[in-house]
Amino acid sequence: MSDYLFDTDLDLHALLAETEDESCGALVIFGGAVRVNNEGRTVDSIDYSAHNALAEKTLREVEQETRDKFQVAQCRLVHRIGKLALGELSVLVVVRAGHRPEAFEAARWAIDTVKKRVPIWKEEFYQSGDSEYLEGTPLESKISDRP
Amino acid sequence: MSDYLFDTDLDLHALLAETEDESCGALVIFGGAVRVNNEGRTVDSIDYSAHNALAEKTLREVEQETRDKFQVAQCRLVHRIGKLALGELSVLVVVRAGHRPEAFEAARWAIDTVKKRVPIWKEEFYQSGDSEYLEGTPLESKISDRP
Amino acid sequence: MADYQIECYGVFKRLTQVDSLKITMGAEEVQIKELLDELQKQYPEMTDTLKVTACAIGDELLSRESTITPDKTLALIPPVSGGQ
Amino acid sequence: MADYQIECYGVFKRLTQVDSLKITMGAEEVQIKELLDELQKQYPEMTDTLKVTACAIGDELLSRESTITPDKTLALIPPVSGGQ
Repeated sequence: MSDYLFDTDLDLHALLAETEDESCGALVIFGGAVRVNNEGRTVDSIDYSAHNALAEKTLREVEQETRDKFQVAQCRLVHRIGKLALGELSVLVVVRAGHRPEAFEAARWAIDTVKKRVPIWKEEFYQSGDSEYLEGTPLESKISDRP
Repeated sequence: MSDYLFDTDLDLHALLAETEDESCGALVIFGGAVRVNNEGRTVDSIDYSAHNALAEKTLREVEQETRDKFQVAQCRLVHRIGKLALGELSVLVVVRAGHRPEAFEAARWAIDTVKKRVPIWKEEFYQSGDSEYLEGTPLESKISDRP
Repeated sequence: MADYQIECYGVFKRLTQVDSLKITMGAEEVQIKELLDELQKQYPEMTDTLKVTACAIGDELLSRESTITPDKTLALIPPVSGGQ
Repeated sequence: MADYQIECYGVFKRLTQVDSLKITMGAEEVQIKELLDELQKQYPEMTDTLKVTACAIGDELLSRESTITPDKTLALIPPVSGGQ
């Protein structure tokens, strides 16, 4: 679909190849996966949907902010869209840096920020047959002037 | 060579397959790679050697301690032995947990502990043609009674 | 009279049962907040979520004080829940 | 008189130019520290590193107060530098 959103399996190998960097001694990867239990309910699958244009732009921005803020050489973020089965990866963060402290900090900040700022939604489908959109984080900017 | 030490490329895919776990929403991977610059010198390769029996035993112990200490479902540690070229991975930490805070903390603790406790040594080879064993961390246990 | 296009995302799809809506307003340019007030009247079930909703045109997030014309489409961005 | 086998790891290989050493002691059982003292006499270049070295037999780390017999091999474990 793009360099950021995918409706097929996220390709960790491709991201590792893309971010190869001989200046980097540390690689940190975060992956989010569909978990069988959430808040006491048994999950069957999750359907991820996005505002594609704004999500891609925001993922690109968060990549750049991560590199700048933590002075890490490489940061890539990709997100899966569509219906995911248990165990499938919904998001991947790949950070490469000179040393491990900043690599860990950068990856942690990147995934926390993705969850707060990227317009993606998840509808969780339960074994019981029903589904629910999960509560999320309001986008902070521009809503202070709410009615 | 074993489940812990390898004289060929570390196989991230195999580790991911081994640790698949539907109870886990968070995957954190740390990889250490051979970096071109170290303390002002241009590195060409690194030769890793180990006390195999004690290294394997210690890696197994650190895996278990990581799972226990952070209550994470999965932890695997593998280390490469032999001469590695720039960019090659020397170590991989794979942690899977319910949520991301403990996954990040566990992975960070695991790699820090590997570096402090596993009997592995690196001899760095420089572009200038010479080499050096890097300064390391004394194993803490049993040496308080030094002469 | 002018028709304004509104795109629904996330829980708004479930609340409205549609991907997009049309709202008719009395002017050829309105503030986003006026459009949201009208939307809320016609779809009271959206009220709670609208309070925590951001608005976008294309890939730009916009203040509710901004104005919109009928040739643009307003995207309603409810609280996000991507990632893990 | 008895011969004790010692394995060198890491920087000890460079300091001694060998993978293993033989040290002859006057008893059939000695404390590891006695063996290390003798080693230090014969290889003064190992002195600094021996101060921060751990000792193992098989996969067990041992105190320097422990004893060793000639049928075992003592591994010298200098400061470790694995990982990244």
